[in-house]
Order: sequence, then C-alpha cells, then structure tokens
Amino acid sequence: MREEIIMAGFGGQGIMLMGKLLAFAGMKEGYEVSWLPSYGPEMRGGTANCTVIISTEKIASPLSYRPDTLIAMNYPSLHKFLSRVKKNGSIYYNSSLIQNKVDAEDKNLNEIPVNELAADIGNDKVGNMVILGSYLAKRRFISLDAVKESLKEIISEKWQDLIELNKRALEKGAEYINKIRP
Amino acid sequence: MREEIIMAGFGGQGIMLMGKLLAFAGMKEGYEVSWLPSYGPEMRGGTANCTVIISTEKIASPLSYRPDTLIAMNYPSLHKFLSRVKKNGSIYYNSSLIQNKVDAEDKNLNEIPVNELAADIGNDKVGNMVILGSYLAKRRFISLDAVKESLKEIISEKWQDLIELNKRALEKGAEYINKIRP
Amino acid sequence: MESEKIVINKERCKACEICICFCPEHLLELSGEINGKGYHPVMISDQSKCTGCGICALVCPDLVMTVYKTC
Amino acid sequence: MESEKIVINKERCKACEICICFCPEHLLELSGEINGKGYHPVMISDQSKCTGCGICALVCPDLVMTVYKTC
Amino acid sequence: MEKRLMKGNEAIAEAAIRAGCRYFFGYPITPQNEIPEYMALHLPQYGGVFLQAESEVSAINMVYGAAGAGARVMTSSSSPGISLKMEGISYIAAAELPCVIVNMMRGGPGLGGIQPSQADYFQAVKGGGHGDYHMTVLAPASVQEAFDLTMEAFEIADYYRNPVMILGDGVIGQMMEGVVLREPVKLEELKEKEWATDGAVNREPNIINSLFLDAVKLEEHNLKLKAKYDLMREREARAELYKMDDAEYAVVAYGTSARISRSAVDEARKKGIRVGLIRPVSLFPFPEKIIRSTIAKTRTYLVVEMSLGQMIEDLKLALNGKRPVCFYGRTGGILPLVDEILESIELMRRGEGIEADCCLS
Amino acid sequence: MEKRLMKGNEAIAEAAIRAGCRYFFGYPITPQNEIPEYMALHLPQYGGVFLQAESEVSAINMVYGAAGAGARVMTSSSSPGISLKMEGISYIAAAELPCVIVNMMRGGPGLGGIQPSQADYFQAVKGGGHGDYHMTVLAPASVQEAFDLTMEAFEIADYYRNPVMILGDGVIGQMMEGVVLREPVKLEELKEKEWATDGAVNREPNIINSLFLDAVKLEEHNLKLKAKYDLMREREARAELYKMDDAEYAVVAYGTSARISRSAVDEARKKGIRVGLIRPVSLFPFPEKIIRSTIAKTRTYLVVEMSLGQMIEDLKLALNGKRPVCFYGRTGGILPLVDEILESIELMRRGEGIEADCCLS
Amino acid sequence: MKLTAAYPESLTGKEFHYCPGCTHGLIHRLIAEVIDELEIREKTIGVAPVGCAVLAYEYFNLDMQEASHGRAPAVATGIKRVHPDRVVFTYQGDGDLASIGTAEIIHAANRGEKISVFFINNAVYGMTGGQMAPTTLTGQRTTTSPLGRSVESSGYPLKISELLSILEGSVFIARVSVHNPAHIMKAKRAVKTSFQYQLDGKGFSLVEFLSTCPTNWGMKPVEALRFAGEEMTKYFPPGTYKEVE
Amino acid sequence: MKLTAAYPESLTGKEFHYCPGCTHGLIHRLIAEVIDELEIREKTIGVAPVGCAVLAYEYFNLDMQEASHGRAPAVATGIKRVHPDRVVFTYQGDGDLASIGTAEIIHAANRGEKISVFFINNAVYGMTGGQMAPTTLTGQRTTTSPLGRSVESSGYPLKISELLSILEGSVFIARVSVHNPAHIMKAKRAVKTSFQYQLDGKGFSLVEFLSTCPTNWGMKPVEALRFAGEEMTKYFPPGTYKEVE
Ligand SMILES: Cc1ncc(C[n+]2csc(CCOP(=O)(O)OP(=O)(O)O)c2C)c(N)n1
Ligand SMILES: Cc1ncc(C[n+]2csc(CCOP(=O)(O)OP(=O)(O)O)c2C)c(N)n1
Ligand code: SF4
Ligand code: SF4
Ligand code: SF4
Ligand code: SF4
Ligand code: SF4
Ligand code: SF4
Ligand SMILES: [Mg+2]
Ligand SMILES: [Mg+2]
Repeated sequence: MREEIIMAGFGGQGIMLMGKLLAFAGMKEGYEVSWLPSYGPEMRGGTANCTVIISTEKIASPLSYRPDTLIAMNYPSLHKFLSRVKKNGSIYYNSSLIQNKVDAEDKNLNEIPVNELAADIGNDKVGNMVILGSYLAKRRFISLDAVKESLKEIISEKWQDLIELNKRALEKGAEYINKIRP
Repeated sequence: MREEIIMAGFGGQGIMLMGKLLAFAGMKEGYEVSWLPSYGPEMRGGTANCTVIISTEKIASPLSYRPDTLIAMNYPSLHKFLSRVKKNGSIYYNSSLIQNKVDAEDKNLNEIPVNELAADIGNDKVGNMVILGSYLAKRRFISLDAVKESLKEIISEKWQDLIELNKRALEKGAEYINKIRP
Repeated sequence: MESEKIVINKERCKACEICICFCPEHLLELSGEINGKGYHPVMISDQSKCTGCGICALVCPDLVMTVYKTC
Repeated sequence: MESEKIVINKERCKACEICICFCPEHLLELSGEINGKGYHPVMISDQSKCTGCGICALVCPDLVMTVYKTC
Repeated sequence: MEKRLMKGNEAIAEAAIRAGCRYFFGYPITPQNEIPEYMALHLPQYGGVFLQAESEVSAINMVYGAAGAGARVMTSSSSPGISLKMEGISYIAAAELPCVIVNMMRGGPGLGGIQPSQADYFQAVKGGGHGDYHMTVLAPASVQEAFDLTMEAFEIADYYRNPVMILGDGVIGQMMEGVVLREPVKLEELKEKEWATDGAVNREPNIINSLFLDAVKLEEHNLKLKAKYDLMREREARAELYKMDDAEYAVVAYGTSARISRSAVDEARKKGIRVGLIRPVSLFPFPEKIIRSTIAKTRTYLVVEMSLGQMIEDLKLALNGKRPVCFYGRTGGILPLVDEILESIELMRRGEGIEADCCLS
Repeated sequence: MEKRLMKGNEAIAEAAIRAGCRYFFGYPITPQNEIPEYMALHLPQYGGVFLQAESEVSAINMVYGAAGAGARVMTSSSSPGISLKMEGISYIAAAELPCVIVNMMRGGPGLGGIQPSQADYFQAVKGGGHGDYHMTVLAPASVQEAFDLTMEAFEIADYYRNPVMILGDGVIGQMMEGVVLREPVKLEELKEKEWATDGAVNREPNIINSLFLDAVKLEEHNLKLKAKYDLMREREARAELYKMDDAEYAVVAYGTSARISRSAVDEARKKGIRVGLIRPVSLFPFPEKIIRSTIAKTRTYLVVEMSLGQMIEDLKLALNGKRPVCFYGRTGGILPLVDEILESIELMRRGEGIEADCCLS
Repeated sequence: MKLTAAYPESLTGKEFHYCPGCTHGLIHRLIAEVIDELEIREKTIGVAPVGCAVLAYEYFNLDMQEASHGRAPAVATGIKRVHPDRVVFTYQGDGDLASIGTAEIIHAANRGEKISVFFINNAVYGMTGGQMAPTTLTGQRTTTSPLGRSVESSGYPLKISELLSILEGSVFIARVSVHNPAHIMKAKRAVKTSFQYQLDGKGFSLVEFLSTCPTNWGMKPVEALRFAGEEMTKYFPPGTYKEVE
Repeated sequence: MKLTAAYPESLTGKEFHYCPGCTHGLIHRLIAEVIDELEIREKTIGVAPVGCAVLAYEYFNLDMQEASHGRAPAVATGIKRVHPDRVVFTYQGDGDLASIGTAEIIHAANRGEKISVFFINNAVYGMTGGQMAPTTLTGQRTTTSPLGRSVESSGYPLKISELLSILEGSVFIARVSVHNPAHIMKAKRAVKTSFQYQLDGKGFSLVEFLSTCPTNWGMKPVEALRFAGEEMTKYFPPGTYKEVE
C-alpha cells in the first residue's frame, strides 16, 4: 500500500498540523511515513501545503508529483493541485469556500462543507480536523481512533485543552461523509 | 648575459632601495630586469633581502637559488646566503660589521669597509650606495653614470636633496675598489 | 457622490481593523464580503457622517483609502 | 654588589632610550657595545647614584631591567 | 526503541544533544531555523548554552573559541550564511578544532531563494575558504540518517580534530519522518582533550593557533593536515549502493536528489532497464574506490544534482575517463521530478546526452 | 612607450586607473597593501574615491553598491580577506554586476602566513561562495601581464556583467619588473550602463537584485548565468604555450609557479628532454580546448602548483583520462625550486610518479 | 474637493506582501510621500534590506538596490560615493541593522556618510519567523528566547539611536513611533528632516521607527500598536536624539 | 634587598618581536604582572588578535587562543561560555577591535559578556605597515591617508570607550595611557580593576590603552610617547568612563 496526499489551503487553516497528525498516526500504525511542507515567507497570508506519504514500503522520494489524494481547503489550492491528482484519485475539498463547480470527471470528488460543519461544533478553527475526519472515514487505512490518540502528541502543550474539540471535529467530518455515502 | 644578485642586510640599511636602483638602471640600459623583495613583518628589526636579476634574455624565474653575486651588509645576511652563491661567484660584504674571517675559497670575496667609507663622506646612512658603487665599478655591465642618473627616479621626492650625497657615496665605493684592485 | 468622502479599495484591505479603531466617528467596520485575498474588507457605515478627516488613510498600512475633503 | 640596584639584561635591550629619558637621576645612556640584535644596549653610568626607584624598569617595554632596593 | 516523528532539522538538533553537544552558536536563516530554535528550548535543560550570535561570522568564531576550550559545539546555517563563515571555517580546519557545521542549502547564488538546492557542493568539498584544507562532509538522505550522521559527526570531528559538515537542503531539514533515536553518549566517557585551553594547571600552556610565519613550518603544518585528509580518504569514504549488483547503468546522487533518483531507478527497473543508484554518503572524502568498484559492470553513469553540475566533477575524476558520464540537474530550488530522471535514464541508455555535459536541463 | 619599473601591485593599481576605475574600496592585508596605498595617493587626483572600508565584508558590499550605480570599481585583498568576501562575491555574480577583485594569495589555511601561495585556486574558480556562479579568473605571471590583464579585466567585467578576479600571489604583487603602460581608456567612450541605478529620470526604475523567491524564476536566472559562463568558456579561455610544438612532456602551471617552471623547462631542454610549458592565463574559463589540442603529441603532463594540488583537477577533467598526470607542489608559502621541478620532469620522463597523484611532496 | 490622501507616485502601486496590520507598509508610505513632497523621486536611490522588507524594491517606484543582510549601509556608501548629488537611503530591520550589520551602520555613521537610514525596529526577526533581535525587550518570548529574553545571557535591548548619536558623523537621529495618528505625523516629519539634511549635504541621519510585528508577537494588529505605544516606548523613548545645526 | 621589578611568571620570557620603544611590550608586562598579583595564571585564558600582537600567545605564559582578525570577542565568548569560572581576556588593536571587529565588540559588551578586553589604540595599523585606523587622528598621515585623515571622507576618530560605556552590559570602561610612569601605574590599576570585575562575575569590561607605534608614526620612541601624551590624549582623554557598583 502506498498513499500520497497533498494537503493545501490558506495560512491559518491548520494544514501543516493536519498533515503531521496523519503522518504521526500512520507511523504509530506501523507504516513508513513522510511529511514535507512548503515553507518560507510565501506561507504568510498566502497558501500553505504539505505532502504526506504513507506506505508499507520504504519511501524513496518524499515528493508527490501525482498524488493519490488532494485535500484542498480553499479555491487557490484546489486550482493549483487539481490537475496533478492521479487518474481515479480522490479530492476532498472545502465546499464552504469553493462554490465553483469542480470539473474533474476522472477523479473522485468529495465536497465537504467544512466551515459549516466546524461552526456546528462551535469553532471554525477546526475545519482541518473535519476534513481529515471525512478523509479517514472514507479511506480507512488508518483508524479514526489512532488519529484521535495521536492528537495529544502533535498538539502543542498550550493547546491541549482543545483536544476534545478536535476529536469532535474529526468525528463530525467522519459522520458527514458516512451519511452522504454510506 | 645574466646576473643574479642577492642583497641582504638589516632593516634600516637601505637594501631594498639599492636593489631597486640597480634594477631601474639596468632597465634603462635596455636589460630585462626583475626585483623581488622579502616582505612582511619579519623585516622590522630583522633582516631584509631582495633578489635582482639583470639579463639580456626574458627572465623566467625571478628567484635566485644560486646567485652570481651576494651583497651582504651584515653578518647574519652573509651567513644566510653565503653557501648559495654559485661557484666562482662574487661576494661583496660590509667588513665594518663583519669582522669574522669569511671562509669561501671558491668565491671572489670583496671586503668593503662600508660604514667607515660612508662616515668619511659624512653620513652613515649611505652605506648601501657605497657597496653598490664598489659592485658596479667591478662588474661594469651597468655604468656608474647610468646608476647616478637613475637616483632621481628612485629616491622619493622628499629625499631628493640627498641625491648628491648618494652620488658621492657611489663614487666613494667605486674609488675604493678601484684602488685596491685596479 | 457629493457625500462620498472616502473611497475604499476593497481588494487591498487585509482587515487588520486599525482604521476601525482610529476613526473618530466610528464609521468603519468589517464587511461580510470576502475579497480576493480572503479577507472581509472594511466598509463605511455612513458616508454622510464622514468628516473626511483622513485618519483612516493615515493609519492604514496598506493604502486602502483615498480621502476627499470639501474645501 | 651591595651597590648594584639595577641589573641590565643587555641582550633584550633595543636602545629605544625611553629609560634614559625617564631616569630621575640621569644615570642611563647607550653603551658603545653592540648586542646580538645589533643595538647599542643601555648602560648605567654610576650604580652608586641609583636610588633603585624602579622607574627605568617601569617604563621599559622590553623587560630589560631588574631592580633591587634596600628596604 | 521508540520512534519519533521529527523534522530533519529537529533530528539534527536532538542528535547533537545526544552526542554531547552542549554549546550552540547560530544566527537565524531559512530553512534551518528549527535547529537553533530546538537548541534554544532544549540546551538549557542540559546545562548547556544556546547563544544567538550577532552574525554568522561571530557564530563561527564563537564555535572556534568553544571548540578550542574543549567543548562539543555546533553551528548551523544556510547558503549565504555559510559563505560568511568561510574565513572562520578555514581557521577552524587550520587550528585543528573539532566541531559540527550544518548547511541546509537553499537556492543561490546571492540572496537567491529559500527552496532546496545542492549548489554549495563545491564550497563544501573543495574548500570555499582559503588554503589547502578540507572539512569532512556528510550528506544525509533521510531524517533517520540526519540523526545518525550528526551523532557520528561529533565522533569524527573529535577523532580527526577537524570540522565536519552536515550538508542537507530544505527538504532534508523540513521533512518529517520517523526516527529511532540512539542512546545519548555518556559525557564522562568522552576522551579528554589534553590540547584544549581550559587553564594551564600543572602543565605547559596550550595554544590554539593557525599562524606559522615561517613558511617551512607552515608547509609542515599543511603536510600534517594532508596526512589527516589522506587517512580520511582511506577510512571515512562511504556510499550506499542500491540495485547496483547487476546495474549496467548507474545514477549517482546524494541527499534529496538521491531520494528522488531512487524512485526513478525503481520506475526504470519496472521498464526493464538495469539501472542502480550510487548514493555518496560522505562527499568529502568522495567515495572514489566504491565508485571505481562498479565500473566492471556499469557502462554509463548519470549524475543527478540540484545544481548546474558540481559533484559530476568528482565523479569524472573518480572514473578518470573510463566511463562516460551524463548529467541531469535542476537548480534555483526546483526539485528534479521522478519522470525527468527517468527520461534521462532512458536517454543515457540510448547513448544520448553523453557527449555534452548535460542530458537535459 | 615609456617603460616603468613597478611592483605588480602598483601595476595593477595603475592599470585600474587607466581602465577608468575611479572607485576603490579595500581593507589592508599583506601582501597587497601597495594597491590600496597607490589608490589612496592617486585616485583623488582623478576625482576618484579611495575609501578604506571597515572590513573586507563592507568593502565588497561597497563595491556592489558602486558597481550597481554604474561605476568601474575595484577591491583587493589576500586569502583570509577574500574568504570574508565570499557572500558578497556570490551576490555580485548573481546580481550581474561588473567589478574587479584582486586576490594576492598567501599561505593558508587560517591565518597561515604571508608568503606567496596558490592555494585559493578552488575558491577562485569553483566558487567559494554559495550557489552556481563563476567569476572570470585571470592569472598574471609578470608585472607586465598584471598590468595588461587588469586593464582587460574591466572590459570583460563590463561586457559580461560579471566579477573578474585577478589571481596573483606575493611574488606577483611584490616583484618589480619593467612595464610598458598602455594608454588610458577615454571615460567618455565607455558604453553607458542603462541598467545602473543612478536615478530613474524618464525611465522605469532600475533594480539591482539577486532575490528570486519563485524557484522557477530563480532557475531561469541560473540558466541565464550559465549561458554567460558557457559563452566565456567559448571565448575567454587563454593559455600561453611555451616550447610545446614538439613537446613530448608538458608542465602545466600558472602565475609564479609558471615562471619558475619555465626556467625548469629551459634546463630540461638543455638536457635534451622535449618538454614544454602550458600556462593557463584564464583559470576560469579553464583553457580546456587548448590543452586538449596538445595531446596529439604530448604523452604526460606535470602540474606544478604552490598548493597541495588544486588546478590538477581541472587538468585531469580536461584530459579525461587520456593522458597521465603527475604533480609537484609546495605549499604554505614555499616556492618550488627550479631544480625540484626539473627533478619532477625527469621522474615524469622515467614514468615514475604517475600512479600516485604526487611525484614528490 | 481636495484630495487629502492619494497614492504616492513614489510607490509602484503593487500590493504589499506584509501581514495584516504590519506597519512596514505604513512606513513605506510615509517615506514615499516625503519623496513626492520633496520632488526627489528621480534622484533618489533606495537600498532594500534582507528582512520582511526584502521586496521593498518592488514597492518603491525608484531606482533600488537589494543589499545582502546587514550590508545596506556599505552598499549605500558605494552608491553615494559614485553619485554624491543623488539622495540615497537604506531601509533596514533590527536584525539587519542592529545585529549582523552593526559594523556597517556604526562606520557609515562615523564617517558621516551622507545617507538617510530608516531603521524599522519591531523587536523581532520578522521574516525568518520570530527569532530574538538585539532589540527584543527583556522578558519577551521569541522562538530563540522561548522563556523570554534573558539579560544574563543576551544582555539588554540595544538602543541604536542613543548609540549612534554619540558618533560625530551623525547629524540627525530620531526615534519615532507609528502607533497612533499623532506619532505617525511626527514620524513623517522626521523622515522629511532626514532627507533635508542629506539634501543640504550635512551628514549621516537615521530615523528609528518603533514598528509592529503582529504575526510574530502573536497579537492582533491593534493590540500590537498598543504594545508598541505602551511597552516599546518605555524602553525605547521616542524623541529627537541629535540635531546638528 | 627587595626586588621591585622581577620578570612576571605570566610571561614566557621570550623576547618580544616589537619594534624598539613600542609600548605593546609594556602593556603585555602590565597585564602579566596583574595576573601574577591576582594569582590567576592557571585559570586565565587569553585571546590574541591579528595585528602586531599576533604572537602574544608566545609571550603570555597562559593558555591562549589566536583569533581571526577582529573576532577575539566572539572567540572569548565561546571560551567563557564553556568555562564560566575561568578568566578570559582579549588583547586587540584598533584595526582589530574598532574596525573589522566592531560588531563583535559591541555585542560582546552589550551582552555583558564577562570578559576583560585590552584595547591597544595606537591610531594606526601597525602590522600591515601603517594604514589608517578608525582611531587615526584628524589630519594624521598614514599610508592610506597620505594627505592626512580627512574628516570629510573618513569621519572623526572613533571613541571606543565612550561608545561602549553607553551599553548596559559594560561594567567597567577606562581609557589609560602609558606615556609616563604615573600613567603606567594608573593603567596597571585599570587592568586590575577589570580582572576584578570579571572575578566578581559582574560583566563586560574594557581598558583602552593609548599606545605608540614609533615605526609607523615615523618618530623616535621617546617622541612617540610625547605624541601619545600630548596629542592623542587631547582627542582621547584618559579616565574611567564607566564603573558600575
Ligand atoms: C547572511 C544572512 N543571514 C541570515 C539570513 C536570514 N534572514 C533573512 S531576514 C533575517 C532577519 C530579519 O529580521 P529584521 O532585520 O529585524 O527584519 P524584519 O523581518 O523584522 O522586518 C534573517 C536573519 C540571510 N538571508 N542572510
Ligand atoms: C581578515 C583579515 N583582514 C586583514 C588582515 C591583515 N591585517 C593584519 S594585522 C591588521 C591590522 C593591524 O592593526 P591593529 O589591529 O591596529 O594592530 P596593531 O598592529 O596596530 O597593533 C590587518 C588589517 C588579516 N590578517 N585578516
Ligand atoms: S475620513 Fe475620518 S471620519 Fe471619515 S472614515 Fe476616515 S477616519 Fe472616519
Ligand atoms: S487599516 Fe487598511 S487594511 Fe486595515 S482594515 Fe482598515 S482599510 Fe483594511
Ligand atoms: S632605578 Fe631609578 S635611579 Fe636607578 S637607573 Fe633606574 S630609573 Fe635611574
Ligand atoms: S627602555 Fe628598555 S629597551 Fe629601551 S633603551 Fe631602556 S633598557 Fe633598552
Ligand atoms: S512577519 Fe512581522 S514584520 Fe514581517 S510582514 Fe508579518 S507582521 Fe510584518
Ligand atoms: S609596527 Fe608599530 S605597533 Fe607594530 S611593533 Fe612596530 S612600533 Fe609596535
Ligand atoms: Mg525586525
Ligand atoms: Mg593599531
């Protein structure tokens, strides 16, 4: 098994954390993992993205030119990476911010109204966990529980009180996708 | 023709100037010339030396490992370079400061009581010109006049009034050697 | 148009709220719109109350406002 | 030896004349000798007049003098 | 042992601490800031000192002082900052002081960019500073290796009394992977440095110095250094060979470009091309012998670098004309893609791109 | 034309002035002090500016500013001081600014000594600074050539918008020889620099810059620089061949060691050895083609350097294994002697010292 | 209808890349306005730093040079010596000017180099992500002073205006703040005075701006202005430190 | 018989290479005498500069490091941080400290680095043959100011003691002269005070010595002392500039 994921969005949307969390959980589950961020000043205000690879084999290139999955939290990110997603690959995108119709018939599209779902549980900062929850619920190669368990290792000490909220967001995203595609 | 000369002495004895003067006069007379100083902090208080090469041919190495001539203004210099002078080469040395017997039967030794001769003309700073005068009078491939002519180009502006004194010193050295070896 | 004292270039606004804080007439607020940068740009609630004092333009780090004043 | 107040290490002397200038008793002068460095080292003209004040040693940059003083 | 998910930069910092490094002097620059930041947070817990120097020049000279005082000490920077350290590095090598210097290369020349690059190879291995000297240069290709090589770097530095450079790039520094951490060294077991300046108690003074005004002495000193470098050439050269057993073709790459090349080699193998990967782990000493040992079977070599071609010279020198060498490079912060390398491999097999230095570019 | 007896350093300074250089920024260091001192005395007479900078780092950045402002400008230093300029040089090359930089090499590494050396060859030609860049590097072997090459250096610098280094050593700088001075260039005839920052009057602003945050743009910029370097390789490579017409053996040396080698070649010829001298005048670009043109007749090459062996790598790359190369080097400020080189030539003829990198040392 | 605030000609019009509420943009504008008012745009050459303002050359509508980190005063010296009749300024952050570029700024000031230096003191390395600067306040947390700046290890924040004032080559040194309209107006006057000194051929001048870095201070922009006005000014009092007749 | 001047143990006994009458040797002796008197030879580590005193490591009978030009304060910082209980000093010339090493000395002082700095101000670059230093007097001729130092081009001589005194990290700053016995005694007391501050763990201290360079000033040694005492002290007044309780 080998899964290459690109996650992308605005600077403040918690993209990096989402990637680290997935990589960490993957590692704990015994996979080989790598996480590679875009970095530097263009991150500020601009877009941020990272590449996560989860594999049963040793990972050679930590880059992904043709990812299996794209998680796009805003329109510029979707636009930037859409065409690179491999044939029959999956796209999870934040339909709260992406109103345009997404054109990609050879790919699996998953619309997640991230901001609405996050607002539902009372905090619009946890959109990253919502979409990750949806992704995990559908792909299932890492259990939602493993990811929840990993939260305390990845979230910095001063935000530990937000763990419960993040767990709820993961669940929210999972529920949402399970509901629409049972 | 090719003549390699090493000139050496204490820091304040005007070694460098003597070498430059010879090289300059040589150049004016149409020879190829090179002048190479020892340099750096060890010059201060310590010994100074330079290598002058005068040649009818283009000069390859500006260094002289086996000089034709050594002009030694003090004992340490004589000691340092004596053995390098080529067989049948010439040595001009300042017998005012070098009282030890000089041992070099395969070389032409010229004792010049430089300090005394300089004192005679009233200035013990012109010892360099005295010994150069002796050297030129004996070797003759550059005329004493050419060297005298060159003085004004080599001596820095603020010392121009010393030119006459230097000329006399050159003559003094020449006379001295002509007298003892006519 | 006679009453328009300040012109807001919404696309430049980064919603830092500095002008909001300094407008002596408390006329400025963030709008509900989202601009190309993803910010809710500033809007003026009531042009007619604007004195054209220019403070909003003076404090704005991103040259969002242009201010006209009746002489 | 009782009267020897200063000992001059001739080989270290560079004939800078600083001690000569500062000796309150004007006892120091350059000698006619030449040392290994080529300098005429300082000599004391009259040890008996030396007060052992130590000024020559204090001002000498090259640690030429050692001074003894009768307590 | 426990596995941690770490950035390359963090792994290097943690490895240094576990290797007994208690002093870090550095100056911020992207993409290596996690190293000083990690040190700032953790060194004080070990009674160590993190000091943000006023510049890279000051930082390398603080390293000089601390290394001369007997400490295990590290500094890190990225390309322009490393250029500023050149005089200091030459001094450190000349004074035979052990220390570890990290360069997380970014796109150059000049201010350039902050994306990953490998264009400081020459500077690292040929001596960007003045005079005949060499650093030992190690090039990790994974976070685990960044950790392991950093721990070893301190041993090598102390053993040879020589600066060791960890040469990475933005990808190595920023990437997170799982790392198995090794046990920390026991400080009390480290060999005493009798030459260090820590106060001349009951012994002659120790002098840390690189000045030899007498040219004869300076030449002797240079020959002493050379003997040390020759010993390193003998004993410290390393490379990883991947699928080279039957390889008719070889890709030669280090660090990040080796990781990508490895994928390309796998792809090419799928297409039936007998190609392998030679990954120099030590760049100085360059693993010449290991490379020469492959020429019996290998017909052509393809160098892949994130530069306009620097390591290619060392490869050519190692092969000395016995085999053709081609090149694929991207520069300025662009990473070569697996497909591009694959294409170069195919060109190499077709015998194209051999006359010129570059297959593509 | 009148012939003057001048030191190499003075000849370089005078040549710069005659080439229209009116700005000099430098910092004292032996053995090149005659250059700043000459400039301090003479530049004001031409309405120019001599400024002693607070350091080599500042000096090279003043050069950057002045070059960017459109002036012909020079700086000079020696080994440790040049190391400090590495970041600045990388910036100048990246921003494509013309200027002339003199390095009168002394013994290294570290503080080393002040006697002549050639151990900064790698630094000069491979890029001691970060990133893929090159200076044009010219190596005079006489005072006349120091003068001539310096005058040319300003033309090359302006033509390619690239820094040019004059690489000499203590002998070249301190030696006096006769020099025929060329006529000064006419300042009013120099080509206008439309790209310079001198005030944006009736035009778009000019920007002097080396930052390209977008990696694609930075790669483009690097490829633009590479094209320039390739053009230099095509057009600026030079070497002097001496007695090479029938040479079975060749000594390859530059600068001071070439002067000494020339004497050794003459001596060897007297002994009936058919040996010649190849003297690279440009070190970057290295005169590869000229050297390759000699292999038809020449069997073995002997590199002589005042270093532990640096240019030898470029020679080997040029020959690419087609001919054996041996080496004789002295380092730390020691000059090779004619006799020693002669001995190496004889060893070469007997086929000894070919396996190893060094004949002697 | 009179226009009280229009887009200055000395800015290109390009949108700043600065974070929301960062006062770098404001300071750019003040400088540009003064250049417009003095009508010196065509004779002014600016030097951009390495720091968040590294792209200043894209914003100022003037001839510009991008200097290496900390060396802007040396670069400006090179330019000014070649073109003594042009107006040359540098724009530098506190890492750039007060840390790596210490020697360059001290010596440019001491030589009385006839340039204007705009020194943006935001008490932190903005561009590289919030490391400690020489001007970071005592106790202030940054990524390289995670427990707060310690005087024991790092000393007190460096007061550049005070330091440069005692050098004989400096003719005008002022510290200003931009945390409210009144201070912004004073800041602009200081910029004008600085250029005026240069136009009069007098010597080195520097204006130190207390500036905000909401991103790395972890504050909202308005909060950051308050911090600048209340906390920074305590240790770095605004005022004219030197004004030579 | 009491010995009033004996050879200090903290000197090796090797003859100095300095020119006749050069006060470098005198200052070496004063430092060595103080180290002897404080009985700290075995816990003192010195840092030699690049300058005429480059061989200081051959003269001081202590552990010594030779720093690169101007960087002695950084090297000393490295040593002191590793061995906070040792006494660390640097010995630096005016080219070394006041020119190329400006950033290093300012920041070591500002950090309050607990080291003693001995700053030998002879108004010239001695070792390289007499070029202008930042402290060269106005109008003074050197090989790089052949017509005399020009204020217009090079500014006024840099006053290091005054400059460093305003930094909060410095605890003791004094300028002394060694042109006559009285001043020599004062100079020695300043050296002792500096070491004492360090032993007390207080902070950064510096003693600036007005020193002579007869060779490059083109003066006889005694004349040079007179010049130091009469001319240099006018612009560089001796005195204690800072003494923190
Ligand atoms: C030689 C060198 N060292 C370090 C860096 C990395 N760097 C870029 S900006 C910066 C500091 C920025 O801080 P400051 O000058 O205060 O500007 P700000 O971003 O706060 O406006 C540093 C250290 C560099 N580019 N070059
Ligand atoms: C990086 C570097 N730059 C320049 C030099 C050359 N250099 C040696 S000593 C010196 C200056 C000496 O002057 P100063 O510090 O005043 O000491 P002094 O000789 O006057 O005692 C210089 C510039 C060097 N060795 N290294
Ligand atoms: S011009 Fe004055 S009153 Fe009008 S919006 Fe701006 S700040 Fe408020
Ligand atoms: S100050 Fe400017 S950028 Fe900030 S909210 Fe107001 S208009 Fe927008
Ligand atoms: S001890 Fe005093 S009196 Fe005696 S020689 Fe020395 S200075 Fe003169
Ligand atoms: S002061 Fe010292 S060196 Fe100078 S003359 Fe007197 S004894 Fe000799
Ligand atoms: S990081 Fe700080 S200084 Fe930089 S743009 Fe953002 S707020 Fe401004
Ligand atoms: S050159 Fe000057 S400072 Fe150096 S030893 Fe001689 S007199 Fe002293
Ligand atoms: Mg800042
Ligand atoms: Mg000095």
